[in-house]
Amino acid sequence: MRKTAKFGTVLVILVLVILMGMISGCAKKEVKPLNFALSGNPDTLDPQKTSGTLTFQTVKSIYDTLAEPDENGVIVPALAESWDVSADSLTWTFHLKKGVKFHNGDAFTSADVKATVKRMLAEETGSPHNKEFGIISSMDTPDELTIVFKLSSPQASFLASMASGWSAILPKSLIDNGHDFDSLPVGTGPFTLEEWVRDSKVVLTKNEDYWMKGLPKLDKIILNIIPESSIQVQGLISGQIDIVFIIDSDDIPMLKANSDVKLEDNLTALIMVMPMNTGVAPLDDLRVRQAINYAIDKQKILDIAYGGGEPIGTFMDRGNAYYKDFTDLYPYNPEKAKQLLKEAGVGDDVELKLYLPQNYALHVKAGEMYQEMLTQVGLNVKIQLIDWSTWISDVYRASKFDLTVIGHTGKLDPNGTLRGYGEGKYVQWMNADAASLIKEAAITSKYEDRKALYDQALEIMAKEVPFVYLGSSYRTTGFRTDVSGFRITPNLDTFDFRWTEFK
Amino acid sequence: MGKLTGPMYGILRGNMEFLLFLFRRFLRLLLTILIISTIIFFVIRVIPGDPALVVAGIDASDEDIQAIRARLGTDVPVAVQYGRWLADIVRFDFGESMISGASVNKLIMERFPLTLTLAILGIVLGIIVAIPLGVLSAVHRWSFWDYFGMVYSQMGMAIPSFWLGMILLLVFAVKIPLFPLFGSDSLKNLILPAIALGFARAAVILRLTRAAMVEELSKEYIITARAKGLTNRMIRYKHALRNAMIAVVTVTGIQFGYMLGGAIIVEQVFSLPGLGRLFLYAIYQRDFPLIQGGVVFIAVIFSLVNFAVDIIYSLLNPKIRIS
Amino acid sequence: MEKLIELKNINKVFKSHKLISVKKDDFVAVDNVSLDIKKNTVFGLVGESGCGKTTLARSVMFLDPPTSGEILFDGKDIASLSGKELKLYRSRMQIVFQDPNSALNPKMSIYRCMKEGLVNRRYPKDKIDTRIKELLDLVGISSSYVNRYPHEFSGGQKQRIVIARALSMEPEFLVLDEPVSNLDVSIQAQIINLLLDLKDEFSLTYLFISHDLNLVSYLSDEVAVMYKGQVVETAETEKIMKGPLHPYTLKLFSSAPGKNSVELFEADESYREGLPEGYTYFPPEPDSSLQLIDIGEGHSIGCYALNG
Amino acid sequence: MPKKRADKRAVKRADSTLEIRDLNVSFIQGEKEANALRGISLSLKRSEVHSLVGESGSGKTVTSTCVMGLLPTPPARINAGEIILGDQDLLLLEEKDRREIRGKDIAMVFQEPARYLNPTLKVGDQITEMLILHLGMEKTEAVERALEILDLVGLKGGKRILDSYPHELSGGMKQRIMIAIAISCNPSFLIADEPTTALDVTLQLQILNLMLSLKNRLDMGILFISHDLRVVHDISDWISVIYAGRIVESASRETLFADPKHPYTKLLFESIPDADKRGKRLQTIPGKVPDAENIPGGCAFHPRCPIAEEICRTSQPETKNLGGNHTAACHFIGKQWKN
Repeated sequence: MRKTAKFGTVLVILVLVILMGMISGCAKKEVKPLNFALSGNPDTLDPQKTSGTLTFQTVKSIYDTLAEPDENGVIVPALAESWDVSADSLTWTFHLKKGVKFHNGDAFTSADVKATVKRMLAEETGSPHNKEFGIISSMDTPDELTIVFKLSSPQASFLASMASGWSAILPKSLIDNGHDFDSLPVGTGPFTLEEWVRDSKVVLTKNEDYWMKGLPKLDKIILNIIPESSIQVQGLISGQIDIVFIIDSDDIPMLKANSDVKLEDNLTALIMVMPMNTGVAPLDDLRVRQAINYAIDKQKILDIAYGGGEPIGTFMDRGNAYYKDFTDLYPYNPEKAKQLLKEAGVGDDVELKLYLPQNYALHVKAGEMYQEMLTQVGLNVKIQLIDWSTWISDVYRASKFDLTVIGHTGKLDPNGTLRGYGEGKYVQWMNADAASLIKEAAITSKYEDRKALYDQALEIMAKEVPFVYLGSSYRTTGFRTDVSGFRITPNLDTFDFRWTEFK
Repeated sequence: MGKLTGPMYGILRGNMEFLLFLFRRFLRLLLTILIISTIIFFVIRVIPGDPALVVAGIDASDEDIQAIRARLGTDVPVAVQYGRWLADIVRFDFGESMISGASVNKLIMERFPLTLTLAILGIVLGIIVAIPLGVLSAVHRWSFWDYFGMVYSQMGMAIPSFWLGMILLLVFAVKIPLFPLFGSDSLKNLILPAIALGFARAAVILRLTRAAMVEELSKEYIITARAKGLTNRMIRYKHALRNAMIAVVTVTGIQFGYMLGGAIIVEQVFSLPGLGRLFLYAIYQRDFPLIQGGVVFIAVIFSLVNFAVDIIYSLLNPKIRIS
Repeated sequence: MEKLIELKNINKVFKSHKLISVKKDDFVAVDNVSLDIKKNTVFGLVGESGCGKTTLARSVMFLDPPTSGEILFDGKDIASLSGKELKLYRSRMQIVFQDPNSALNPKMSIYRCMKEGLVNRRYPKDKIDTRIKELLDLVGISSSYVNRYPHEFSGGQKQRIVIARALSMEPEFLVLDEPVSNLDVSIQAQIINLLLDLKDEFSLTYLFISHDLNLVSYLSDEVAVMYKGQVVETAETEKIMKGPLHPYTLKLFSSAPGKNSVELFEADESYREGLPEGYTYFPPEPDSSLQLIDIGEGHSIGCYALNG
Repeated sequence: MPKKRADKRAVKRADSTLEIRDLNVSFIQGEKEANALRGISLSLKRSEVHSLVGESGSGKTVTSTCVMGLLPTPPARINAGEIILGDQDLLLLEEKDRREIRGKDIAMVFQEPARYLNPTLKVGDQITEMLILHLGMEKTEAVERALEILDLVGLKGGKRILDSYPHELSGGMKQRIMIAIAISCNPSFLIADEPTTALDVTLQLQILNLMLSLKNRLDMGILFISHDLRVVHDISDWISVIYAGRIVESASRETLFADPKHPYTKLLFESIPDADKRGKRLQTIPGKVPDAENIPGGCAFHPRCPIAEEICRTSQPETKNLGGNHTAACHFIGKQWKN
């Protein structure tokens, strides 16, 4: 027995020695980088080849666009100093900034813009956005710093398109070489890519020659890809992470108590809704949809499931310049709901299937609350969890659902948000008036005129309620207290690190 | 042939025979891959979800989607897709990821070293803990070590590696910051995941080692060994353990295979860029070529592990010759 | 006497199953065996383990049909029978193995185990209980034990139960494959006496397989000696006991215990005892084929013709 | 073999008998106590084969394992008795000293060599490990010696055999290896527990002849354990018949076969089938060997005995010497009965 014990002890010591050996001898100090927690791996770093938010969040620091939305969502000059639109809205002339350099040393000129847009339009690039640029009928470069786009039809959202992440400008020389932009992005942005370890981290270093003087302030950013949100939060607490983008509402009280961490709430550009399939009975009955709207305590779901937010009352994100308030239309009123259901003759004998995208825990949580509230007024709602790609293909594309819960991202241009509604887009809601208003607004360039058209369209949508309009949620970002100047680009959900610094 | 006897006899007797054996194994491997990949090919196309929709994002128009389908090659009948794919894989070309456009081979080979290292570390940790503990449990039944082993194996089976991983991180990366919370730069990043991964496997190996040792110790040749006046140490370690290892090796090999599966969860918790997460997201995104390539790759790895187990098995067990 | 079983040129080859193989190592377990078993007699089959005795028995029972050759049961070729007829024929033949433990399901009481066979052959339901009692009585197991399980019985008792179960099918022919080798001497005698009694009472015919020469010579009317899948000598028991001829038979007989250290008989090439002119016991060519030559009065020996 | 070591062994060679005296062993299982051995006495001289014959469950194997010191205690309990080798009572020795004797002075051969040999060790290692352990030989020296021993047990092929694994050898060869292992340290006594039961008759004869010749060459005493009276007839000098944990009759082979005195012995002889008894019914012994838990009172054989009377039920017969050390334990020695 004594021998056995000795054997065991030797074993334990051996394991410890091995572990200690591994721990020591790998600690090096250098410039303090900013550690950011990114929830997933960008599929690619080529902004033209994807629609994935993670890509745009990453390449925002590497590339620039001709124009960009400022903190308030107003589109302001970036690589273009200014632009002119012809009276018929068909000719757009951009005047480019002088002295801008790509990371590879190339000077930025109108040729780069042209090559970039060409690449976007080329079939073999396989850009999911190339149809958006299909209205460009010609491009002219009268000089190095001027580019003229001619459109085949008026398009109010053209500027917004040019300000979107996928319109990042790539250097012509590399485009011509067939450079691998997937993994080695080269742009004019504030940071250059140092390293991308897929599924692990993206390391960015300061672009000393950036065209905005004195920016960026940070020397280095590490976007750490950490899929588990609890690990992100633990990283923030332990100081291994400086910024955590979205924080699960469950973690908020714990973080509030921590003096090393500060939290910031911003309204997101999200339109949180419960879409109703107006193409199937009994949801084709307006009274039923109204009843469902009355049955939902919207603020409660926003607060509990989404960690707070503001109600919207129509299909437009709260912070948008085109937003109009209709929140008084369907206040929480379960009695009214019951009454309307009675009128419509809908009881609990009708089973409504509520499809929830299972990888979005917040929507699932919200879905459970919706179910609970609808049950209160006598509806029979069954929850079914589905995965994301099934959600897209079955619910969104094929309209095979009764109810679902989702958050639509508000777009830089309202046309992106509203296009297709009234014409049967996935909730199968048909309304000729709304459809024609939306179409007209799409080709109206003047803000006041557009706003008037959208106000009417949004009002119809608010009254006809193909959705339960819940609200725009808050996003809580967590920072170490020594971090400041971090910005999130509205409507694009991308990160702007240019002003970020350690105090 | 003279002096050649024993386990490697079959290999050394004639290269021809060994080559033939390898060839047979290879054919079997190909057949396995064909069957598995065919099944997976059709299964992933039957389950709902369309990679073109994932690529396009929810705002794309129907035209966009058609264009993307054409580019991805999912616009033609499944049978045609299958034929194309078969034609590709005979050249060991698994195509390109539908989502990121990168070559499937490259994506897999990028991630494999990490997962392999993790699995090896896990199994090594498992073996270091399980085999000595299993032997001690068997030799000193109902002793402290035996109860310790029993408690351990119960825990190992019951504790999910996800939970264990979280706890390890909270304790050894947050409370006592010995290890990093995330990242994949050094071997240090792999220690906690390897423990999380090896813990449950060790429990299985431990139980088996104990059972195998108990069984071997009750066999008749142990009586012979005792009748020869051998010491207990010789009886246990020279005679019984050697035989017990035969079963242990087999199971350890299978456990090693499971490690690759267990890696998915552990890689998620520890933010490691391994195969598990690659395949997990491939499935989320319906990235057909990547899923197919991944399944074939795992099948190959499993076969190689099995092959290695067979070789070790035949080295340990002279009754099984390679033939 | 009438023949019950006729075996004609029975061969049983076990094929090696390999996808790709360099060599074919098929194993010939039974090599061209012909035997006649007469009604109500005991036919003894002796030989060392691995000589093909059991394989031959399984072939005769059609448990593992022979690779080639004919088996006539009561003059009928078994191979020609349809599935239904074969089932019927098979119930007329029963087999008792060496190890009763593997023959009895440990989870079934003796009653259920006996009943199974009777139900299978549609024995009148109301008479099953009585029949089981009768059968157990017959083999000397108290019928008060019917609800016990196999492990509650000794080896000898289990073997009796196996025999009772075989008898429940009312067979005419029993293959006894070393039925007493695992039993103690005193029990062995009881079972042998029982088997002889049953044979007389029900006019049974036995194929008795054993490596115990003393037992076979006590029990059998005729004996065949098998060696490496072939029958090398066959005759009436008395004849073969008094004058064994084949060198292998002699070797076997000389090594039987109880003779006080007899040296093992080893024949050399010159040994030709009992052979007709032009024959030899040793294959003149590696692939010469063995012939069974009748040297009179049903005594046959296996030998090779010298010239082709 | 080096001379020095031979000398050392010669000193030890004083022990000429292995004597078991009144050995009483029982197995405890919970409340139950099974009397496996109820006073076994026998003595084994060097260069003599002493056979212990009995049916299964009679206590043969318990006796041999007890002599080897391999009986697990518990569940076994040695209640009384001595096992004397030279001037030592083996039962009083420490386990460490016991181990010294095992294999070196008393060796054992088992029934099924296929199971009693380690399947994953080369037979060479299985032979030499003992030489290295007990005789302190170097590996090369031990291999030399192992080759000599192989020759002794009639295995041609030398090194090739040593490099084989058990499964590569035939049954007969395996049993020769078992014997080679047993005799490797020149033991004074060899216990052979049914060494030929698993073998075919021709091999059985070879192994028996081998054991006899080794006995003579190595001056060993063999305790031969068997249930087969015919095998015992061929090999023994002396035979003891064991029934229900007691020796009921013990005599030289000639005497026992010519003039068995105990009814059990007689019945055993008569129950053996052979050609001479053709056409006659075999003599049977009714009932079965009692299990050690339920041994009948008085003479344990009385329920099956054709001549039993009242006294057999109540009193256990003493072992009587019938002259020439022929002993038997029966109240009615030599009494005849009609079948």
